[in-house]
Amino acid sequence: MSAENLIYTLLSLPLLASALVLLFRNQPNLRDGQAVLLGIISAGAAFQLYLLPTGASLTLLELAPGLTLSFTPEPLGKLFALVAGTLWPLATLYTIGYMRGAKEKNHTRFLFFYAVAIHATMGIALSGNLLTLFVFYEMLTFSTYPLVTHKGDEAALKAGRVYLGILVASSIVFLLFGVIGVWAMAGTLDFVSGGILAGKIDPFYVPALLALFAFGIGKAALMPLHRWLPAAMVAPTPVSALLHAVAVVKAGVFTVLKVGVYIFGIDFLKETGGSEWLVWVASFSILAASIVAMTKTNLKARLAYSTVSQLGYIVMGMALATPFAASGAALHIAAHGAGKITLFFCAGAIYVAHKRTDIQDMNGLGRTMPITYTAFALAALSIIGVPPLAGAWSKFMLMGGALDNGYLLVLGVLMVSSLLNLVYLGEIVIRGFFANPTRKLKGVQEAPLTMLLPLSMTALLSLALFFAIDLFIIDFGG
Amino acid sequence: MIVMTDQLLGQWNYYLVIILMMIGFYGVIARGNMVKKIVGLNIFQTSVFMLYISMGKVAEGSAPILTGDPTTVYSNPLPHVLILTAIVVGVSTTAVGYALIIRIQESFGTIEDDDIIAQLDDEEETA
Amino acid sequence: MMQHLPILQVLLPLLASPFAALLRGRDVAWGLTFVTTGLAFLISIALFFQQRAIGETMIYELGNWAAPLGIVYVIDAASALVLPVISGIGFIATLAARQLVAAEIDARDHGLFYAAWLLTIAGMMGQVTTGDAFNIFVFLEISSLSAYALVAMGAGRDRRALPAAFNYLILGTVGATFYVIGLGLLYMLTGTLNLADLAERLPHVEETRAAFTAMAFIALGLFLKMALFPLHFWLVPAYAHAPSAVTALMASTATKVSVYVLIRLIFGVFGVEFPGLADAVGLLVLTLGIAGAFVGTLAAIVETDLKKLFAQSSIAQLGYMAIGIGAMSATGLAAAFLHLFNHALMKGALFLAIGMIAAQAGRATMGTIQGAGKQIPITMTAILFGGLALIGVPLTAGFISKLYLIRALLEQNFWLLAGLTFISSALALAYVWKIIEAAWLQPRPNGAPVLRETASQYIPAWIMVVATLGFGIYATPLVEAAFAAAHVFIPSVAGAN
Amino acid sequence: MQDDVVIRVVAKVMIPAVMLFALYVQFHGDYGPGGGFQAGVIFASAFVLNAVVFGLNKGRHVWPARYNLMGICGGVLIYGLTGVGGMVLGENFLNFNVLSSDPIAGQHLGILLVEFGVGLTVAAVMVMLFFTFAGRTAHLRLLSKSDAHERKISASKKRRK
Repeated sequence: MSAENLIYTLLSLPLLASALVLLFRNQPNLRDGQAVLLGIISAGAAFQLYLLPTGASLTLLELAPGLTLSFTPEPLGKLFALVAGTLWPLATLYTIGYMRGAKEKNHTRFLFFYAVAIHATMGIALSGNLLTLFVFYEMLTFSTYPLVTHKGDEAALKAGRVYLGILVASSIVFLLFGVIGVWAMAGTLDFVSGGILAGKIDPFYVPALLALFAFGIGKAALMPLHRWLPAAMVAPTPVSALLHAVAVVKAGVFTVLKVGVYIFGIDFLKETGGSEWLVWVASFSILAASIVAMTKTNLKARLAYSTVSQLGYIVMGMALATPFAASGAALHIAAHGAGKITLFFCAGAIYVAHKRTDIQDMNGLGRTMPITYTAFALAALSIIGVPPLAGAWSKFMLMGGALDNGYLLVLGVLMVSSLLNLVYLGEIVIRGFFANPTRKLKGVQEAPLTMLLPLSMTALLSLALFFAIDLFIIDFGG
Repeated sequence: MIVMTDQLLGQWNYYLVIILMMIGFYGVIARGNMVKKIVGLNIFQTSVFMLYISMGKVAEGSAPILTGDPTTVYSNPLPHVLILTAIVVGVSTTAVGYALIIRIQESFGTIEDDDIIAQLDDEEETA
Repeated sequence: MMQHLPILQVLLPLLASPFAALLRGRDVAWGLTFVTTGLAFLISIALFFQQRAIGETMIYELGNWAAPLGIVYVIDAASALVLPVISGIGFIATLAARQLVAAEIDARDHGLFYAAWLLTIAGMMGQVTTGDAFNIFVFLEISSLSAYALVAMGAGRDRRALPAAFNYLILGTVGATFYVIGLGLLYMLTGTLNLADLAERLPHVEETRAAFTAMAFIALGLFLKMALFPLHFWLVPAYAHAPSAVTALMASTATKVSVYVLIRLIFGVFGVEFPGLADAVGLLVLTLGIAGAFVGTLAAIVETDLKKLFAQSSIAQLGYMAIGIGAMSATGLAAAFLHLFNHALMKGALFLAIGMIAAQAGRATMGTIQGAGKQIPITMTAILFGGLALIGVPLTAGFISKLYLIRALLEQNFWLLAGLTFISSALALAYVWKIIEAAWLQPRPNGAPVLRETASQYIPAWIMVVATLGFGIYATPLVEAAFAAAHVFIPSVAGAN
Repeated sequence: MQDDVVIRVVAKVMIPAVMLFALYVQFHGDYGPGGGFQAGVIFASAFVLNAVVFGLNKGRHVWPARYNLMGICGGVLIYGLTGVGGMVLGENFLNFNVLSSDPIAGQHLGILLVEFGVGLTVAAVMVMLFFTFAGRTAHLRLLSKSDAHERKISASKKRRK
């Protein structure tokens, strides 16, 4: 297929899936089966697109003079599309297992918005200009809201309000401001290799404009705008997986990266030093979130703060303003995606099997649920950055980038953070395998196959990624 | 001095207009009684009518009816025509205003602003 | 016949009005109104395309009397853009009125109701079309007087409509009188009332204090009429207690026409170069606009009556239009025109949908719609989309207008103001989300009346929703038309699109 | 007032004269001062006088309520349709030149018709205003502020009970 057709396919498959979900709302197996099937097709399409050379472009329509909805897959976008496309069928399969296992209600509504969220993510990944990106960014926010509040009780509503409030407010107040600011100054919103702002803007304003984006993209969960992420933990676990690994936060950091690379331009950022402050904000975010994570005993809350911390890496990769670090950041999107989705899949599997969310109740669980816990351990190691797992590469490249630009202190930050990761993620693994159960684990067994299959596959993905790394390194040097 | 007196006295019509305008405007704003508000509104509008009418008057000019004599100086009829329209509008407004007042009296039993507000507040509380 | 379209636009509803008053049967009166507004809508669309095709101003001379002496009707890019808004909303609101009026107004008054309805529409059309400043006043009063009567007709169900209408009358008349005072001063200075002629002659006297005073009076009067903060207190009760159909019609059109007249007078007659205009009016309008945006939004957040809530939101949205005007640039004016157009669409959708609920339940409050998402999903979805458009979510019309509004501010380097505008529009999320949560996420309380919806009830609102989305997804022609309208008043500068 | 002979007799003489004068003002309007507005008001005043002197019921008898709306709407329509006449005959709205073969005569005819429409409407509006407000007196008690205050107190007392 040509690149244009692949773009159409990737954008329309999720929509088709959501339409079919509504159509087959009374035949659960058909409804769920088609979603997985379409997901697999889209993964294939995303892979094919990833291998095609860059350069295709597709303009869907013109919103207003000079403002188009257009899609231009470039390496970074293709990588993100691949991540989202691959994880979607796995997540859907897992969702089906979880929803049935945990006896949640309203499957149809859930699957519908799940697919719409994937559509929005694909739109973000392939967007050819800031406006398109913004449109799909907002669509992603609104389509995930019903997922976050899925339970519909007071706690879920409250979390939903925080979720929507922070994400929409930040995007309307700061991000849109930044977008229109860029439009007013550069006269265009297209993503161009090397950036569009060089020479169009007084270097004095670069840090301020970058701040509009860094904080406007609330989905990147840069502290102090991270509150929505732990709040959204009330949602069912597949949503957390979607939020953390596939769609929402990844879309956030992807946007940050894309703006840094294709709007500001790495060289322009380096010249003006406009992103220097962001390095330190990201460092703070990385360390502070890690420390908060250690204080949490709720498994999902701990994972949530771990995500906040890991997102800091990616933002930092952009802020370091070297091609090498940016490549590392891009790689980290994929590596962290594979790792974190595994962790959440495992958390959900534990919940379905054991109905517990607190880490202290999980002593000795590893011996009854060996597959889940092995996958968990693999993913945790990947996130910590231990070879031969994917996380090792991205962390290595970030450190290299920091050295390139002389940020020695950042090196220390990254090391301390790895250590903290080891502490708070390692604790779970150790409790699972070595601690004695505090209560009887009678009747607890592995989660159903529909859940085990995806989580072992994503765990293996982390492993595979380490060896196939050549394929996923994007060269921003040009 | 003479110039100033001339300016002051020569523009007496404007002073009259302004005084009337302020009296009327005060009535509209300060009075709680709706009939008095309408009266104020009428005075206010009348001041504008006078502004227009006095502007159309040309010194030594006669009524603008063609006499056939080319040397005759006429007053400008246009402001008068305009103000005729404005008067009609004013009368209509007054009529609508009074109609509303009657309906308000029928349903609230008062035409005082404060009393109506008090009644509505009571209603809100009981509701 | 084509050359008569400018006058037919106004004349048709004007002459249909006495017929409607004479027709006793309510369906006949409605039918006549429906046909008339439908024709008016077609005419305005024809005029729009005709004007776009010609590209220049079309002038219709009443009684073949040429401009300075006679009264002319002028169709330029600006009026051609605003006319379809009024007639379109008038048409859709009439479509909805059949049910709303039957539910809310005594059957004996239907003839008179539709007569006043048509007169309001005719008056608004007249204000937009006419090229004579005094004629604007006459049409202003025609539309206002019938609007007072329409608002008062809400008294059948809600007696608070009466004081609301009375206050509306008092303040409306004061505003109109201020306008006439300003006009009188202008006439004294220039000896003409024709807008084009005024614009030509004013530069000769622009240094005088009288000209400045005239501008102040005219602007003040129109601020009152367009409910610019802090002169907006008449608007909320008038909209909230009027019959639902009237609210839908007026919320989308009445204040917009005054915005248009303000633009026409301030930019078309005085011109941006008029000494003191940018400082006095521009700065004032900007400040009041942003203040109104905040006050209206905050008031809407705490409001529980839906009609009042959206009336408060109208104050905020008018603030945005004022900001566009206050930017004193072509982009700003275009943004004001865009928002005028788009806001009419979304408020029309919202008030039509809410009106249908109010007509059934007696009142539309947060309690009424609690859990209504399951009972009347189609109507509530219309409210959802209307609300999203108010926030300015992409792919809705509200996004487009906000885009250009901010761009206009940034072009003038009003960074702080742009930031404030963003904050106030983000606050809109709070009141919209309050409604969405109540409707979709909370259960319907026990014993609450069952709400129903039929196609004829939600179709009018949905026509507006579709338009809101349509102009959000494909806004290019609208944006071009808005810029053409803006360039009527501020000539195009190279490089601006 | 109905019992006052002087007033009754004077009114009986006056009313036809007032009406005649109104007609004069009406139809002389395009030559000298006068026209529809003034004539309409004068004409209406005859009916008002009639109602004032002989009572509302008798007044209603002479000018039934249904005439109001017909007069108002009819007048507007005469005005508007005269204007449309010019349009139908190929010129712009309100062009009276074409109403007759001679432009001057056409203008006379046009202005006569228009003024007649205005007069009719104004007369009907005036009479209607009078009857509308006068007819309400039975229900209307114009209250002083203290009076309203007393009512409020008694109302709140009732509520407390």
